Amino acid sequence: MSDQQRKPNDYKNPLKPVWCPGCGDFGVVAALYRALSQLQIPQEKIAVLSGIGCSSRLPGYMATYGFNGVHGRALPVATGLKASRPDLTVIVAAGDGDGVSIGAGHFLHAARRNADVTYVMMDNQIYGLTKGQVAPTTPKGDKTKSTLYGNPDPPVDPCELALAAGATFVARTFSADIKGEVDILCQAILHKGFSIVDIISPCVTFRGDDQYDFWKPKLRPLPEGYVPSNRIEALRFCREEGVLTTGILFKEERPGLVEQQKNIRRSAGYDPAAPPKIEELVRAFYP
Amino acid sequence: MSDQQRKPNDYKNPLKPVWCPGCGDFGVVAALYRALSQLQIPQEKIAVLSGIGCSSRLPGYMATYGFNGVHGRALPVATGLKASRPDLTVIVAAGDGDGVSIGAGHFLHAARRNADVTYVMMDNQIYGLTKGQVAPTTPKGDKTKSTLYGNPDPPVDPCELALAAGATFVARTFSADIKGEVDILCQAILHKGFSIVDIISPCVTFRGDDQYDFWKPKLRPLPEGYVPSNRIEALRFCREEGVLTTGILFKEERPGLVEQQKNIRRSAGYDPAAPPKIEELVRAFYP
Amino acid sequence: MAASDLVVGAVGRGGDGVILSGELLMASAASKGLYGYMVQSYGPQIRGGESSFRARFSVEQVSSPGDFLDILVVFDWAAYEMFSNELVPKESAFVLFDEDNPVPEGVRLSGTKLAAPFAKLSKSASGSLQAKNMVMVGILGGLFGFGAEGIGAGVKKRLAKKGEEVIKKNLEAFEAGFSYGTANATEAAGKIGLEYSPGPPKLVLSGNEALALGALHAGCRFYAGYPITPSSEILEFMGKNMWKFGGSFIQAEDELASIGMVLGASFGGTKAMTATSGPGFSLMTEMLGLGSMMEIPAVIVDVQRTGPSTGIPTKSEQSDLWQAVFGTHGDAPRVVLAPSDVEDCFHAAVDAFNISEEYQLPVVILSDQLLAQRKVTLSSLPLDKAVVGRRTPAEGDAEGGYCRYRLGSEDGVSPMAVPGDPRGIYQTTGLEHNEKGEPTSSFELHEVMNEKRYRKLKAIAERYRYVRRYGASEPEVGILAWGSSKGAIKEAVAKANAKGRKVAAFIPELLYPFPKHELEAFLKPLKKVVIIELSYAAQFYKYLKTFLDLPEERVILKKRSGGAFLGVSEVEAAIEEALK
Amino acid sequence: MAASDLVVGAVGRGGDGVILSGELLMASAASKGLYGYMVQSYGPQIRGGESSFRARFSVEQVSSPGDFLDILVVFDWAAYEMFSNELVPKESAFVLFDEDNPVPEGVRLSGTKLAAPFAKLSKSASGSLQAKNMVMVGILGGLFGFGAEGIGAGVKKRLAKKGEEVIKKNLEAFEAGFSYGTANATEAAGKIGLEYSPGPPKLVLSGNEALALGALHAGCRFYAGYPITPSSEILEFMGKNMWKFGGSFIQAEDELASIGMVLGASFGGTKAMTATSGPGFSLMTEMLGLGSMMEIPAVIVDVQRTGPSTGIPTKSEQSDLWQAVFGTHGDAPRVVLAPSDVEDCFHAAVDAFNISEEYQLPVVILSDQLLAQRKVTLSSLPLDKAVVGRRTPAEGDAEGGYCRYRLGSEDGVSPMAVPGDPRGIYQTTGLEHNEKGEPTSSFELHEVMNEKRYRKLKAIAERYRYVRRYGASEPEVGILAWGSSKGAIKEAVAKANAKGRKVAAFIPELLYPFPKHELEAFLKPLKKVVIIELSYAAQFYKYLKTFLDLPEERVILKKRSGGAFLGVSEVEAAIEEALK
Ligand SMILES: Cc1ncc(C[n+]2csc(CCOP(=O)(O)OP(=O)(O)O)c2C)c(N)n1
Ligand SMILES: Cc1ncc(C[n+]2csc(CCOP(=O)(O)OP(=O)(O)O)c2C)c(N)n1
Ligand code: SF4
Ligand code: SF4
Ligand SMILES: [Mg+2]
Ligand SMILES: [Mg+2]
Repeated sequence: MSDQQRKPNDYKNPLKPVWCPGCGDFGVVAALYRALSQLQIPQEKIAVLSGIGCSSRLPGYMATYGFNGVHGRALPVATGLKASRPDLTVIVAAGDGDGVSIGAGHFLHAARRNADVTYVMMDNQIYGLTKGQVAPTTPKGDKTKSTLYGNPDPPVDPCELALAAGATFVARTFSADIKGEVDILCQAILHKGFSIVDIISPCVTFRGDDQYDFWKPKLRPLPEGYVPSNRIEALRFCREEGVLTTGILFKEERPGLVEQQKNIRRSAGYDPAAPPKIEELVRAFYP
Repeated sequence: MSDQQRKPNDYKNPLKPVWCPGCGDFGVVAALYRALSQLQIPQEKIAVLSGIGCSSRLPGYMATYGFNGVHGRALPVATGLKASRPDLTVIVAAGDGDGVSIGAGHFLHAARRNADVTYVMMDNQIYGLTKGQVAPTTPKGDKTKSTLYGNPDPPVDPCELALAAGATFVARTFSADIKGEVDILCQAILHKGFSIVDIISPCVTFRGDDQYDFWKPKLRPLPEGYVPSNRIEALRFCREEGVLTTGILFKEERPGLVEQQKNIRRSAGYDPAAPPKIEELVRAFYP
Repeated sequence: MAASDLVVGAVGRGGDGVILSGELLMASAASKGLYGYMVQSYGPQIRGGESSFRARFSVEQVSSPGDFLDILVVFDWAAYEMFSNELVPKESAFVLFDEDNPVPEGVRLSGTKLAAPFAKLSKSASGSLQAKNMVMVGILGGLFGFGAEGIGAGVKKRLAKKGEEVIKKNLEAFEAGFSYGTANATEAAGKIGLEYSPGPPKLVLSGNEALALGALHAGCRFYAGYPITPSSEILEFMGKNMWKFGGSFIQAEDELASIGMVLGASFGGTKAMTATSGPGFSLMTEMLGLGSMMEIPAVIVDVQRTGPSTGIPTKSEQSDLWQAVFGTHGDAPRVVLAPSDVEDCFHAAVDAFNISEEYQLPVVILSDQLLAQRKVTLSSLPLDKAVVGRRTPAEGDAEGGYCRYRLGSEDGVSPMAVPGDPRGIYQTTGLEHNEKGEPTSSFELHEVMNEKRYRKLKAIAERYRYVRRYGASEPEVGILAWGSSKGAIKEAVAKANAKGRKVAAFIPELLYPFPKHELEAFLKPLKKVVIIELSYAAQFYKYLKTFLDLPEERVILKKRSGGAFLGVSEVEAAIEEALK
Repeated sequence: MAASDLVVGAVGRGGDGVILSGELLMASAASKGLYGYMVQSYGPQIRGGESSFRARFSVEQVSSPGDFLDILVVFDWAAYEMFSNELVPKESAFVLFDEDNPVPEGVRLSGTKLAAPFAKLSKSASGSLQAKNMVMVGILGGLFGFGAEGIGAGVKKRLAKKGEEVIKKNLEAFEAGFSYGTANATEAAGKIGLEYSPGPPKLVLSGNEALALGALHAGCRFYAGYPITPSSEILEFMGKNMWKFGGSFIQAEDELASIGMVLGASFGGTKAMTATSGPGFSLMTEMLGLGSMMEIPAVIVDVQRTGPSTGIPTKSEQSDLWQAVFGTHGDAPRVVLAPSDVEDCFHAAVDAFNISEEYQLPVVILSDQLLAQRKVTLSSLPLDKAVVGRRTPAEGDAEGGYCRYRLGSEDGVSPMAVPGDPRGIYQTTGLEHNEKGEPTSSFELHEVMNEKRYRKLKAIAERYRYVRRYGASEPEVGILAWGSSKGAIKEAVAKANAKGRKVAAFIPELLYPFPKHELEAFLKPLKKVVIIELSYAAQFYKYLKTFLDLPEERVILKKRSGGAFLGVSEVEAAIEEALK
C-alpha cells in the first residue's frame, strides 16, 4: 500500500453503513475518504474516534484505526491518543448532541488546549440515534419527540462556541457539497492544533425528507476576499438566520498541544538520547 | 422579620468563614449580604447553591436556604429548583474551576436555557481548595502546583463563554469593590433569565499576597455611555490583556426558563383551577 | 378445537409497516377484552432497516411472549434471517409470505407454508404497496378469525394525523385482505384461531408508560432526563404530559445534569424523577451519593439493557443490579425496587415516591428493556393507590432552632423544611455535617450520622416486603429470580404445577433492603433452589450471598448473558433438572 | 533506660510552622537511618488554620502512628481542642507549650507539663516569631537527645528556595532551642529519649509518591488527572516528573476526561494512568466499563477518603470497595488491587500495570488517605522489579485478516495491535462486537464475548495471589482486613504473639479476583475470625460473602466508620474479645 496511490475507496472498509437511505452522514464519510486520499495519509497512521450517535458510527466504516467509545467523550480519548502519539492523524466524528450537549465541556477544553485533532461535527439539529429528540442545535420552536409544544430554547452555534473557547481553525460546510467538504477537511487535517468542521448533515428521518431542499438555497460561501484571521469578524457568520455561510471562518497559528508538550519536555531536561533513570528520581527522596 | 427592614447582617449566619485571611471571597459574601438587603428579599425566599471549592463554601455563611453540592454541578441543581419553584430567588456561587472546568457544559446550557438564576463566579484563576493547581482561567505561562513549567494553555474568559452560549446578562466586577459589586449583583438578581457576574476574587494564598495590588491598577469601568445591548461589542471587553473592564457588558430581554415553561403549560392546556385527573390520561391508553 | 392462546410473529423491513400491524392487532385484541403481550425488535438501522414483532393473544392473562409461534408472517426473507432466533414457528404453525417473495433456498423452518397476495391486494385496494401490512392484518383476521373487529377504530386512532384519505385506503386494504382470508380459510387454519367471548376493552400499555403514569399518580411534578434507549419513552411521555399537570419537564444536557436537576427540584419540595439506562445511570452515581448524604428524596429509573458499556442497547439484561445496590463511593444508603411486569411498573413508581419521600433518600427503580418496551393489555390501573408525602417541620420542631438533621428519631428520618418556610431555613452540604447541617470533620459525628442514614433502611425493611410468590404452597423446588424474568418463570411454574410438580417461585420486588426473612422462610422447606438470572457475572446470586447464607449444596445457578429473553422452556428445563 | 520508640505530636495554627517542624524531624530521623512514620491533620481553613502532626520514630520498622504520645507540643490551645482526639499523651508524656501561652483552665490532659520559651528564643535568635518551630525542634533535640544531627541538611533542603538569610536565621533559632533543651534536660526527659546507633540514610516517602514512582518504573508514560484530595500529590508528582521521561501529562477538565484520555493513550500503545478519590472515581465508572468492554489496559487509582459524597475529604475510610469491585453498569470485569503500606504502593503500581497490560483490562488501585499521605522512611525501593508489556500481533496473527478480539486463547487475551501497524488495523467499539470488533446484537456472540472477558479474571486468579500474612503459624484467632488498617493490625498481632496469643492476620492485596483458596486455607484452623474494616456498611465483610461462605458462627465483625485511624489498642481489644 505504502508505495502505490491510495484511492478514496482504500479508506473504506467493507461494512455497509446502517444509516438511513439519504442520511447526510453518507456525504461526510465519502468526503472524508476523498480528503484522506488527497492527503495520501497511510491508513495505519490514522485514528478516527467517536462517541455515540448515528454520526458516531463513522469510524466503523473506515479502513483506518477506529474507536467508537461512549457518548460525548470522544475528544478526551482523542486528546490522550494524540498527546502520546503525535505521529498519528487523529480525527473525531461527532454528532451535535454528542458534541455540544453531553460533550460540551470537553469540546471547550479541547479547543482551549488546541489539541491537534480534527473535529468533524455532523450537525443535524436532532438526536438521530435515539429517534428524534431535541438537540442543542435544534431551531427554537421546532417540534421534536421531546418538545411537543415547540423547542423553547434557542440553538447554540458550534462554531461560535469553538471561537469563544479559543479554537484555531473553525469552518462550516454542507454534507452534500462533497467538493467544498473535501477541501475544508484537507485544510483542517493539515492544520496544527484544534480544527472544527461543522458539517450540516441532514437527518432525513427525523428532520424531514425535505432537508436538502431546505438547506440548499440558504448556503452561501464566505464573501470574496474574506480573510479568516479575526475572531470577531468570524462571529458575524455565526448564529445566522435565513442563510448559512460556508467556508473557513477562522484560522490562527498558535502552538498546538503536541508542540506545547514538546516544549515542556525540553524545559524539564528530557533527552531522548539519554532518558533518565528512575534511580535519579528516587535519590531526591533521601534526606 | 417580614415587616422590619432587613439589614445586610440579617443575611449572614453565625458560622465563621474558613477562608484564608485576605481571601477575595470575603468581599463577595459581604457584597451579597448588602445586595440582598438592598433588594429586601425575605431570607426564606432565597436559595444559594454551590458546588465544591473555597468559593463554594459561601452558601454555608448565608442565613438563607443553602445547598453545597458536588463539584461542578450547582447549575443543574439550581435549574431544577428554580423551574419547580419560580417563587424563590436562586443564586449560585461558583469557583472558576467549578464553573468553567468540570462544570463548563452545565454553564453553557444554563445560559442557553436562560435559566432564571444568578451565577456568581468567584474567579481567582486557580484551584484554591485543592491547594493551588492550574484553573482554566489561569494566565498562560503561570507556574502552579500542576504546571511547574508554566501553564501551556491560554485562559478562557467566563464572560465570553457566557456570551457565546446565549447568556442574557453578563457582568464583571472585582471582589474588593463592594459598591460596584452590590450594584451589579442587585441588577443581576432582578434580571429575568440567566445572569452571570464574573467577580475577580483574589486567592491570596495560591496567587500571592500581592493580588490586590496587581489587579487594582488594571480595573477600568466600561466607557461612558456604553449601552450593553450588543453581543459583539461586549466581546471587545472579553479576553483583555493589561486591563480588566468592569460593569455590565451585556444585557438582553428574552423569556427566561420560568416564563417559557409557563407558556408551554398554557399551550398544553394546564388549568391551575381545574387540574386534570390521571384518569383522563389513562383513558388515552384504551384502544 | 380452537386455541385459547395464539402467538403471532411478523418480520420485514422499512416500509413494510410490520410494527404498525402488530400494534393494530394489539389494539384490536384489547378492544375485544382479550389479553395481549407484544415485543418488537429492530435492526441497527433507524429507517428502512429490519423490524419484527411477536405478539401473543389469549383469553387468560399471559406473562411471557411465548416460546414458539403459531403464525409467522415474513415480508422479507433477509430480514427474517436477522430475527430467526427470536421467531421460531411451531410444527403446527402457519408461515405466511407474499406470493411474489417465496421461501428462498436454504431457509428451513417448520410449519405449513402459505403464499398470500399481500402486494397485489395492497396495490389493487389502495393503489400502492404501502398498505401491505393492512392486507396482512386482514388476511390474518379472515384466516384465523381473529382481530377482525375493532380494527377500524385502531386504524383511525393510529393514522389520525395522516388524514381521512389515508385511513380510507388502509381500511380498504384491510377489507381486501379480510375477504381473501375468509375465502381461503382452510379447516387447518381455523384450528389455530382464537375462540373467545368479547369482554370490556382493556388498556394497552408498555412498562415505560405504566411507570410514567405511576409517577404522575404519585405526584411527580418535575422530570429531567436525557434520551437513551430503552428508557426514552418515559422522557417523551413526561415531555408530553407533565405540563398538563402544572409540572416542569427539562431535557437536560446529560445525565449528570438530569439527576442534579432532580435533586434541586426535590430540595425545593417538589416530587421529582429521572429515567435512564445503564450508561446514564453510571454517570449518576456521584450525585446518587449526594442525595443519600443530604437525605433528599429522588426517584431514579434505570431501564436496563445489555452491557457492559454501550453493549446491545435494544436488548434486555439484568446486569445493573450491582451498580444500583453498590454504586457510588462511600457508604450511601439507597433503596432499590424491581418491578417484574408492566402493571408492577406503575406500582413501583408509586412505591418509589412514597418510600423516597417518607424516608428522604434516593430510590432506584430497576426496570429492563423487556419490561419497559413490551406492550401488554391490562384491565385497569389502581388509581386509588395511596400516596404519601414528606415529613416537614411541625409546630415545635423548630424550637431552639431548626435542625435539618435532628438525631434521635427511631426511623432515622428528621423533618425536612421546604424553602419558603421562615422557620426552617437551613444549609445542606455533601460534606459530613452536624444536626444543623454544618460541615464537620468529627469522626464521632460521622459515625452517628452514618448510623442515622442507615437506620432508615432498617425501618424500610421492617415495613415493606414487596415479594411475589407463585406456585405450590409446599414446594420442593423453589425458583429465585427478579425483574422481567418473572413472566417466563410464572408460566413455567404454572405448567409444572399442573403436572403435579411441587415448584414455587420467589420474586423479590424490593431488592434493597432485601426481604431477608421472607426469603429465608421460602428457602427452608426446599430440596433444591434454582436461581435464574440474565447476568453473566451472576450479579443476583452473588448479591443474595452478601445478605444471607444460601444453602449452597442445594443451589442450582442458571445464569447467562442477556440479549435474548428467558424462554418458558428454558425455565421448564431448569425445573426438570432440579427435580431429578 | 531510653525508649526504642518515640511518638511526638505537635499542634498549632497557620504561621506556627508545625508541619515543617514535623518534616524536619522526619528528615533528621531518616538521615540517621531511623525509621519514621508521620501523619498530618488540618482544619478546614487553607491558610492560617489549625494543623498538627504526629510522628513516630523507632530503631525498628513501625507500621502504625502509635496510639498515645510520648511528647506533645502545643502552640495554640484552641487548635489543640480540634485535634485532641488524635493527640492523646501517655501518662508518662511530656507536654511542651510556650511559656506565654499556658494551659488554659478546663483543658485536662495527662503528662508532665513543661513551659518553654519558644517565642522568646525565636525573637532573640532570628528577630521574628516565624522561627518558633525551629526553636521547638531544637528544644526537643536538646531535651530528648533526638533529631539534633542531620537537621542542618534538612533545613537547607526544605528552605532552599527562601535563600541563605532565611536558612541562617532558622538554624540560629534551632541552635538556641537546642542549647536551651540541653541545659534543661531533666533526668526524666532523658528517659524517653531515643537510644540508637546511626545507620545508612533512609528514603522519606508518602504512599502517593511511592505509587507515582512505581508507575514511572512500570513504564507509565501518560498521566491525565484532575486534582482531588487526598490524591493530588500523584497528579503533582506526574506534572513535575513525567516530562523528564519523555511522557505526557494533562490536567484534564474533569474526571470523565481524565479516564477518557487514559483510554485514548492506552489505545495508542502507551502505558497510562489516572488517580482520583471517591467523587472522581464515581464519575469514571461509565468509562471503566468501556475499558473493560474494549479490553484496553488502564490503571485507575482511587485514594479513598471518608464518604459518602464529599464526606470528610481529608480523612481515611475504606468505603469505596463496592464501587471498585461492582461499579459500572453491565458485567464488566476489572481487577482491584489494595496496597497496605507505603512500600506496597510502589509494588501495587507496578503490578497494576503488569496485570493491566498483560490481560488488557482496567486495574483499580484502592489506596486511602492514611496510606497515601502519610510519610514513612524506607530502606530502599525494588527498582529491579520486573515489568511486562502488552501482547501485540506476532507474525501470523494477522493471517486471514487481523481479529482484535480473536476467541480461543486460554486466558481470554487476544493480541492487541498498536496504531501505526499496517497489519493490525481495526475498529473497536463499546457495543458488543464480533472477533473483528464489528458491532453485533447477537445473543450468542454476547455470551461468548462475556465468557472471553471473564476468562481473564480466572487466569489472573490462578496466577496472582497477593496476600500478606502475619503472626502465629497455627493461629486460633485470625484477623481479616485490608488496606491501611494493616499497620495497626500487624503491630497488635506482634504484641499478642509476644504474649503467647495464637493470632494471625490475613491481608489480601489482590481484592478482585479474590485469592479465595488462600483465604479458605487461612480460615480452616481458626476458632474465631475477626473482620476489621473502616466502613459503616461493612463493605469488606459483605464483599467476602459474595465469593465465599464465611463460617458465620465464628465471625466477629469489627466495623466502624472511617474518619479516625484504626488504633493498635482497638485491634488488641478485638483480639482479646475473640480469645475470650
Ligand atoms: C451516557 C449516554 N447517554 C445517552 C445515550 C443515548 N444516546 C445515544 S446517541 C444520543 C444522541 C444522538 O444525537 P447526536 O449526538 O446528535 O448524534 P446523531 O445520532 O444525531 O448523529 C444519545 C442521547 C448514551 N448512549 N449514553
Ligand atoms: C468530582 C470532584 N472532582 C474533584 C474534586 C476536588 N476539588 C474540590 S474543589 C476543586 C477545584 C477548586 O477550584 P475552584 O472551583 O476554582 O474553586 P476555588 O477553591 O478556587 O474557590 C477540586 C478540583 C471534587 N471535590 N469533586
Ligand atoms: S436517523 Fe437521521 S441521522 Fe440517523 S441515520 Fe437516519 S437520517 Fe441519518
Ligand atoms: S486558598 Fe485562596 S481561594 Fe481558598 S480561601 Fe484561601 S485565599 Fe481564598
Ligand atoms: Mg444529531
Ligand atoms: Mg478558583
